[in-house]
Amino acid sequence: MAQITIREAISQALWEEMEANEKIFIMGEEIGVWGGTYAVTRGFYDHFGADRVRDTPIAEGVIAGAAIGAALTGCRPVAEIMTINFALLAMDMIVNHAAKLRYMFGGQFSVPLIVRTPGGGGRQLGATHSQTLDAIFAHFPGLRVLAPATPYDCKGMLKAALRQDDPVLFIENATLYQKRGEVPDGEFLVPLGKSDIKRSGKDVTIVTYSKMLHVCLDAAKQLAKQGIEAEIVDLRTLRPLDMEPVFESFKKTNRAVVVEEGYPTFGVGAEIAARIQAECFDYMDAPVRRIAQLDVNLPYNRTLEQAAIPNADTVVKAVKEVMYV
Amino acid sequence: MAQITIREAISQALWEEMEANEKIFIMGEEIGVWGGTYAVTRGFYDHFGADRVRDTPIAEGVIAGAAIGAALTGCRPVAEIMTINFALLAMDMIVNHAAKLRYMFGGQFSVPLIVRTPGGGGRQLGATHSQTLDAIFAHFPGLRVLAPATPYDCKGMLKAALRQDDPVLFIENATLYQKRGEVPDGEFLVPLGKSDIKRSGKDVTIVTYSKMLHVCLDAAKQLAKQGIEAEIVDLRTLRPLDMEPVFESFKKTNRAVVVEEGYPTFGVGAEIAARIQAECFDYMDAPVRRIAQLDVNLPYNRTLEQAAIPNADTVVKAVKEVMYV
Amino acid sequence: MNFRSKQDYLEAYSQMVTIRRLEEKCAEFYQQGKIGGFLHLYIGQEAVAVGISAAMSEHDHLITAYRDHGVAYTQGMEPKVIFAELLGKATGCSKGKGGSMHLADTRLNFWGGHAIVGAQLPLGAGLALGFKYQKKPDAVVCMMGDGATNIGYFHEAVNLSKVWNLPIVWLCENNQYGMGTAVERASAVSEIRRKAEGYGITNDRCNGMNPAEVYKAVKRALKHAREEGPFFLEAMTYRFHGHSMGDPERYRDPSEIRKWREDDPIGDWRQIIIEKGFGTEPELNQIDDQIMAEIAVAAQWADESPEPGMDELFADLYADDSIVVSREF
Amino acid sequence: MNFRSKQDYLEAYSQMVTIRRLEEKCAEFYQQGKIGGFLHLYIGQEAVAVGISAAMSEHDHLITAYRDHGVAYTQGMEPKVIFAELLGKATGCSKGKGGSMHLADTRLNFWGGHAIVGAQLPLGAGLALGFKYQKKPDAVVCMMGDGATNIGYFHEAVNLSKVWNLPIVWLCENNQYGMGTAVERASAVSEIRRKAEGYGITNDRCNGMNPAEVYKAVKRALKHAREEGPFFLEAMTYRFHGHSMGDPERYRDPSEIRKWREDDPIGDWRQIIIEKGFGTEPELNQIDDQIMAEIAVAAQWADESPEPGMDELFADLYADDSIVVSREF
Ligand SMILES: Cc1ncc(C[n+]2csc(CCOP(=O)(O)OP(=O)(O)O)c2C)c(N)n1
Ligand SMILES: Cc1ncc(C[n+]2csc(CCOP(=O)(O)OP(=O)(O)O)c2C)c(N)n1
Ligand SMILES: [Mg+2]
Ligand SMILES: [Mg+2]
Repeated sequence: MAQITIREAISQALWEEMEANEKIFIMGEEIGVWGGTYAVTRGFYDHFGADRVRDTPIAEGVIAGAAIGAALTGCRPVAEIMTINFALLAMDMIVNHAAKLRYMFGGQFSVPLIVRTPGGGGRQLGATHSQTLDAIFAHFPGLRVLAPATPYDCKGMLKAALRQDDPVLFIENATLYQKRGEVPDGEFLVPLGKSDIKRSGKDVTIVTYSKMLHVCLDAAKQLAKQGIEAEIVDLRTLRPLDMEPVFESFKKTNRAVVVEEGYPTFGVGAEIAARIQAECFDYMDAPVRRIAQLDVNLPYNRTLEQAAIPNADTVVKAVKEVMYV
Repeated sequence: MAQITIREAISQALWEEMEANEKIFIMGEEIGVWGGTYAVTRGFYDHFGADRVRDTPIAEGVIAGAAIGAALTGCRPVAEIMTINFALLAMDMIVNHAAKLRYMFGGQFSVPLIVRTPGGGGRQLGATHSQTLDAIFAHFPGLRVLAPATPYDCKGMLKAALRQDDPVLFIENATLYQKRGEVPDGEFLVPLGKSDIKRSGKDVTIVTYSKMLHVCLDAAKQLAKQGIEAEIVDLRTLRPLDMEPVFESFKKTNRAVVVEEGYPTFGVGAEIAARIQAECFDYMDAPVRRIAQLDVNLPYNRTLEQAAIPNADTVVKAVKEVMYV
Repeated sequence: MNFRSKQDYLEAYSQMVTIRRLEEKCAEFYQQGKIGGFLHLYIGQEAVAVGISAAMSEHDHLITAYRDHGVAYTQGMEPKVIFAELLGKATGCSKGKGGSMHLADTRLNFWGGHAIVGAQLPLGAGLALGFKYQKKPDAVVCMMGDGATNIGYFHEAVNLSKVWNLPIVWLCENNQYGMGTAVERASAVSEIRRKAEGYGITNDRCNGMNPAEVYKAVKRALKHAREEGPFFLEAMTYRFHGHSMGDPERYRDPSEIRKWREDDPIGDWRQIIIEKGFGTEPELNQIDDQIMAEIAVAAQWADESPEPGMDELFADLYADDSIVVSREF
Repeated sequence: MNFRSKQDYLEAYSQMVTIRRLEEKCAEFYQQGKIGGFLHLYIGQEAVAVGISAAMSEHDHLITAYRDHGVAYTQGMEPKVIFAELLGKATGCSKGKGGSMHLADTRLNFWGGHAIVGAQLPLGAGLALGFKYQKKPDAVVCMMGDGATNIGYFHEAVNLSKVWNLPIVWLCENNQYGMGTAVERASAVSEIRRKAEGYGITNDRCNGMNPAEVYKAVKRALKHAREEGPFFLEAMTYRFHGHSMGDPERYRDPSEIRKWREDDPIGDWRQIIIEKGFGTEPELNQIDDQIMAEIAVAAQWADESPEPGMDELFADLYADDSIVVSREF
C-alpha cells in the first residue's frame, strides 16, 4: 500500500484510464500548458499531447456543452470546471442536457461524461469563490454526483466513473488535494453509489462526506476521549443516495448529526435528516441535528470566514446535544 | 372585494406600482409588443412605452445582469425570465451577484431587483421546460424567494416587494394564471416572509406553497368528508423561511405532510421535514411525510407526466399514512 | 440529390409538400387536444430543411432547435414516427417522452431537437469535436434561429469552433423573428452573417425559400467545414404561421405575411418545375394527392399506436439499470 | 488631467509609481500570510488605469474585474483603504468582507472589482442602462481582460449595449494572456477589437503602456459613448508578474517578459518626462522616495487597523434588518 495525496490519486486515476482507453480526453481551463490550477493534470499535456489534453477558452457553457456533444459521439470526455462556483455558468448544460438527454430522447442518447470540479471554502476567496454547491446539483435526476474524501475513494471512484455510461459530476475539495491516505499498489475500483462506514461506533451516527469527513474524524477522536464512540458514515455519493448504511447505523445508535460544508437551508443535511426521521422514526432518541456553514455568504476576512465554517468543535458540541450530555 | 385571476393580480401590482414610482421599469423576452408570454404585461407597452417596458434579446444572463446593474444605480427593475427553467442561464447573476453584492461589498451596494419567473410542470413541455426549481434558488443567502399562490398574496406580495430593497426571486406558476380569488378593491400590501394558515384544522398539518396549495385544499376537502380536518400552512416565502406557523400547527396536530411540486431529493420538503423534527421532536406522533414529483425527469406523454406530479389523491393517501388510518 | 435532374426537382417538391401537409395535420391534432405542450410549425421554411439534407452525405450530422419536424423528416424520419412522438406514443422516436421539441434519431445522424434556445450550439460543437477527435470524416450542420444568435451559447460555441477548427457549419435560419421580436430589435446587426466576422469565420447568405439555392450553399459550406474548418451560413426565410400554436401575432403586419406568402417556397418551386419542363400541373397535383393520402395513413397509424407503459416513467433515466429511484419520502 | 501640462505628466508618473509600490507591498503582505485568497497584481499595466481615470469626468463610472487595485487607486481610493481591505480589516472599503477581488467605492463612481470572469459586463451594461433610464448624463467604462472576451456574458452584454445604444465604453485590457492561455489559443481572433465588428460597434486600439495614449483613446471613446452609443477599445499591455501569486508561469518565455519589461510604462514615462523637460532624474527620485514613504505609512495604518467584529458575519446580508438568519438546524 502506498501513501499518496488526493491530488495524486485523481491524477493517477485519469492517467491510468487515459492510457487504457483512447476514448478518454480531458478539457478545461488551464489543464494543459499550465498543468491544472490545482496541479492535478501536471505532466498530462506533455505526455498525452494537445489533442487529448485540451486547454479551453474561459467559457464554462461550451466546456460542458462540447463535452456532452463529444460524449454523444462515443468519446469519454472529462471536462474540468475550474471551481464549482463557475459550474453555475454551465448549470443548464449539466442539469438540462447531460442529465436529461438519455431520458428525454427515449434512451437513444448516452452521455458518458465526467465533469470534475473542486468546491469548498476556507481559503479567503470571498463569497462568489467559496461555495459548496453540491446540493443544488444533486437535486437533479439523471446525474450521478460523487464527492469522495480519501485518496482511495477518489482514485477508485473516478476510475469506476470512467468505465460507466452515465453523466457524473465529480466534486473535489480545493483544500483536500494535499490530504494523504493509503491506496493499493495495483489496479482497483470503488463501486459508485455506496456509502461507506469510515469509523465504527455505537453511540452516535455522524453522516457526512467530502472535506467534512476529516473534520468529523477529528471530532470523533475528541469524543472518544470523552467516552463517546461515533460511527461515521461517508456518503461519498450524493445522487443516487445510498441511505441503507445510514439507517442501519442509526438503528443502532438512535441519534445522528449530519455534517456538511455548504449552506444549511435546502442543503444536503436536510435531505438526510428528513430521510432518517421518515425511515427510523421508532428508533429516534433525539432529533437529527444538522451542522453546516452559517446561513450567510462567506466573508473574505479569515477570522469571520473560519467562524462561519463547521469545525471539529462544532461537531463535538452537536453530538453532545443529541446525546443529551 | 373583486374576484380576479392571478394573471390580473400580478398585472395590477406591476401597473399600480409603475404608475406610482418612475424608478420601476420592466424588461424581459416578449413582455412588450407581444404582451408577455403569459399575457401578464398585456397593454403595458402601449401605456408605459418602450423605455419602461423593454423587450430584450434572448439572453437570460444579461437580462438578469443588466437589471442588477440598473438596480445598483437606484432603479427598480423587474426582470422577467420567461420560465424558471431558463433562469438556470441567469443563475450566476442571480445567486452570485444579486444575492451577494450587498454583503460582499460591506453594505455599499443595494440591489432592489425583482426577477419574476413562472415555473411548474403538467403542460407536456418535456423535461427541460417543466421544472420547479424553487429549492435550488432558495438555497442561497441574500435572496428573497417568494412563491405565492393566490391572487391576494400575489398582488400584495409583489407590491410589497417593489417597495423594499432586497433582491427578490418572485416565482409564479404557469398553470395558475387563471386561478381566481378575492382581492380588496383598494390598495393593500402583504408582508413578505410570513407563512399563512390557509385552512384551519386540528388533525394534521399540511405544509405547502404555490400551485400545490390548491391541490392540498382539494385534498383537505376530501379528507374533511372522511372526518379528518387538515390545517394547511402556505409558506408563501421560501427564503427567509417563516417556520413559526408550521411549528405552532404541528404542536397542535402532531403530524405533518409537506407537499411540493419539484424534485423530491434535496427539495423543499426535506428542509421543512428536517426543521419540524428538530424543533417539534417531542410532539411527533408520526414521521413527517414528503410528497413531491417522482424523482425522475418529466416526460412529455400526458399520462406519464400526470402520474409523476402530485395530486389530491397522493396527498390524501399521505395524510392517512401519517394518521395511521 | 444534387438538383441536376428532373427526379431531384420532383423529389424536393415532394419533400416540401410532405412537410407542409405533415405540419397541417399537426396543427389539427393540436386543435383536437391530441398534441400537448408547445408546437412550432415549419410552414414557410420547408426549403431550408430540404436543401440542407440534400447537401448532406452519410458522414454528415444534423442538430437543431425545437422547430424540428421539417429536418426530422428530410433526415429520413418517417411521418408516422414524427406523429407518434407528437402524440406521445410508444412508437414515437423518443417513445413519447420527448414530444414535438425533441425529435431525434441517431441512426439518421439526426441529433435533435433541443428546446433551450441556443443549447444546440455547444452540443453541436461537441459533436464536431467528437468526430474530429475520433479522426472520422464526419461534419456537423448546426441550425439555429436568428433569435438564438444573441445568447451567450452562440458566442462560446462559435468561438470554440474556430479556435479548434471544428468541422461544423453554423446555419442560421433567419426567419426575421424570435417569437415576436424582429431581428433588429434584438440583434446589434440585422445581417446575421456579419456576426461571423467577429470570429474570422468564412460566411455566406442564401435564399432560404429555394431548396436548390440552400443545397448549393450548404454543399459549399460542408466542403469548407471538412477541409478548412467552421463555416457560417445564413438562410433567409420566413414562417407563415405564428411562433407556436396560440401566438396572438400582434408583432407583424398581416400585409408582411401576405407579401412573403406570395413567395411560398412550394408554389415557387412548382413554377420552376413547370418552367423547366420537369412536370405538369396535373402531374404535380397527383403528387399532392398521393402525399395527402400518405400523411393520412401515417397520422392514423400514429393515432392508433399504443401509449408508453408506466414503466417508461423510470426507464432510461440512467444507463446503469441497477440504480433504483426512491419513491417514498 | 489632460496631459498638456508638466503637472499632469508628473501626476501620471506619481500615480503609476504609487500603484507599483502598492502592489509590491501587497506581494510582501501576501508572502507574510497577511493577505489571503487570490492576489492579482497590476504591475506592468499601470498606464491603463492612469489613462482611463484621467479621461473620466465626474459623470463617468468604472467597473472592472478582480485585477482591480490599480483602478481603485486611480479612481480615488486611498492606498491605506486598499491595504485595509486586502488585510481583511474593518477599515477596508468593503469592511474586509470583499478582499482583493472586491474593491469598490460607489462614492468614487467605482463599482468593483468582480471575480466571476465576465460578470462585470452585464453589470456594466446595467449601470449604463440605469443612468440612461434616469436620463443622467453619465457614461460607464467597463474593463475586461482578453480572456473574458470569450465568455457568453461578453456577447450578451455587448450586443445589448448596441441594441439599446447604451452609454458605455467596453475596454479590453489585452495583456496577452488569460491565466496561462495566450490570446490566440482561446480566441478566434487575436486582435480583440475585431470582435466589436460583429456588433457593428465603433472600435479602436491603443498603446496601453503609455498613460497619455490611453487617456486620448478613452476620452474619444467616452465622447462617442455619450453622444452615439457603445464604443470598444482595446488597450495593449502586459503583466510583468504571474496571473496571481503562486503562478508557476510555465506558459511564457522569460525572454518575452524581459522584452516587455524593457518597455516598462514607468521607465518609459520617466524618459518622456525628462525628454520633455518636465522633470529631472533627482526630481523624479524624490517623488519615488516620497511615495515609498507614503505607502509605508498607509500599509502600517492598515496593518494596525482593527478586524471587523463578529456581528459583521450577519450584517449587510439584507437591507431589511428585520430578517433574522437561522443559526440552529
Ligand atoms: C434559453 C431560452 N430562453 C427562452 C426560451 C423561449 N423561447 C423559445 S423559442 C424562442 C424564440 C427563438 O427565436 P429564433 O431563435 O429566431 O427561432 P425561431 O423560433 O424563429 O425558429 C424563445 C424566446 C427558450 N426556449 N430558451
Ligand atoms: C467564470 C469564471 N471562470 C473562470 C475563472 C477563473 N479565472 C480567474 S481569472 C481568469 C483569467 C482571466 O483572464 P483575462 O480575462 O485575460 O484577465 P487578466 O487576468 O489577464 O487580467 C480565470 C480563468 C473565473 N474567475 N470565473
Ligand atoms: Mg427566428
Ligand atoms: Mg489577460
